[in-house]
Amino acid sequence: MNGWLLAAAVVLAGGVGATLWGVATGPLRRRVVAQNLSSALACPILLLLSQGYDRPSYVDLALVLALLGPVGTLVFARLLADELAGDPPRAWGATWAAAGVGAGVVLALCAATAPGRATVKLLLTGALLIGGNVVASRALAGGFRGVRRG
Amino acid sequence: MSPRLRLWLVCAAGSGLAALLVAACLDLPGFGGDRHPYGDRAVDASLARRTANTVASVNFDQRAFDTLGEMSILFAAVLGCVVLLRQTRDEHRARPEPAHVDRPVRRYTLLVLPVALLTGLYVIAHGQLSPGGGFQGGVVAATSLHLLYVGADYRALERVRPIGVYEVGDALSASAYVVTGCAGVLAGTAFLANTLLPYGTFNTLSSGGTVPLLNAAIGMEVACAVVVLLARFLDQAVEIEEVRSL
Amino acid sequence: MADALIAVALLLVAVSATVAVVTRDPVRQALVLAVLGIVLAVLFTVLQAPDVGLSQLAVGSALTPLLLLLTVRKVRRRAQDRDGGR
Amino acid sequence: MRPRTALPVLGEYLAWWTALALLWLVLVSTVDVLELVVGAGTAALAALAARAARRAVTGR
Repeated sequence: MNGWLLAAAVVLAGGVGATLWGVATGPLRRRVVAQNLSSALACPILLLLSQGYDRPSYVDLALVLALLGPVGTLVFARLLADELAGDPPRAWGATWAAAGVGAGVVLALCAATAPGRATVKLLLTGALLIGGNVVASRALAGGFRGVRRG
Repeated sequence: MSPRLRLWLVCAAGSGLAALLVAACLDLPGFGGDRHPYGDRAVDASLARRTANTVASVNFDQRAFDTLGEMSILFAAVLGCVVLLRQTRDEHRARPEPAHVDRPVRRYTLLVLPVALLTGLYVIAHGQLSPGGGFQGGVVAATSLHLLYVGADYRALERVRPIGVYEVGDALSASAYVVTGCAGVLAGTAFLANTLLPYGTFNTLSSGGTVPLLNAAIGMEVACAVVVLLARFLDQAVEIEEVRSL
Repeated sequence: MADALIAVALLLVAVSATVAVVTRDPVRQALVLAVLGIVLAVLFTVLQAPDVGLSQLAVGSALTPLLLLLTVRKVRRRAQDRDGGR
Repeated sequence: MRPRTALPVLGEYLAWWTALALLWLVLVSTVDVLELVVGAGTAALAALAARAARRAVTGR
């Protein structure tokens, strides 16, 4: 029994399952928020899996997701700016909750690994993840108001 | 063909496929078993050539010829897109309107672009050591450039993306792969045989013989191909308009 | 434990893939596809295939949505121009 | 380019290069000479992209 894998399974079933429900139903403004949250939750899952399987090189996946996940949300925010302009999605509670999960996982992993360059890599991934998702949330809530057909 | 007949045909073909799949599943080895005849041989071969990532060894050493085929598919697909999405005679270009993006989003873009580019190049360079390789890293690097469109302005992207350079880079890196393969023939072995370079020390950047070179060629090819592909899509979506000839 | 993780990931992939097929609007489909890509990447990692997972992440998280939404924009603009011209 | 504009440009480039080279050191698992050389080259390329992107966006 591996606690890291258990935590990953819980976040996967509860968190990503809920975002899957959110992206499958409801108005567009809810779906884009759910898409953002799914990448914000999958990144800590990948970190937990890397620790659970004891494979430090799997951290690269989490790093790439922390970089590209927010970019994907920015793509939606930018190209759907017209549709979202009337009633911009604001989901700061869910965003900060997902950021809290990410921060908690990163700090737990930092505590579990020996201090060194691997710790810095973990902290960097966490910073990119949280910063990216907060910026993406902000972009969804009206960061592209000045964009017209461009 | 009438809809009724079509439905019958689909049902017959579907049930035949289902029967074959069920028959195949009944004969499969157990899930997660410990007998992997192909896997054991692939790992042995990759360790003999001191390549830490067995997948990279399969892709760029044991099955390097298959990767050449995959690269040609991507190359041909991008070529087809370039031909299909060109500007035709009854279309004209409209200047895209400038976009004003919120300052935090713009700052995030300018900060993350170099980091993502460096990560993409890191994934390419460490393809033989850690998960990843030319394809993955190339896509990450190409995506990082398009952050400029997403997080800033289409014209900003156009300023840093001279499309001709990427088209030439695409062709050059595709031929670099073939040339590396031909070098094996010239050295007296076989096409794409990994016998040219010393295998190096296990788990270092120079290990694996020609695997890192082929990885770099594929990485550059994929990055250039994705940039060219997205340039055509952006052209069509942002700039090219039909002339209203009514 | 590992089997439970595989089962959860497989279930999520099956559900999100079905939803992606059932959704008719291309924009909403692109959103479901983005989530499907992320779940697939987790499934590949759980099955110890991080190389494939990394490919899925690189392609599915930003590139596919961008291509799909650019195509949708082009088609819609074309329809608008037609209506405006008439 | 006049010397008065060349200095800030060089400073910006060097700042980016240093930050990205340090980032490379964080990413890699083992450090040897070849790794450092490749990292320096890659950081130089990414720093070039960073500077080009900032110029393209702000227009200066």
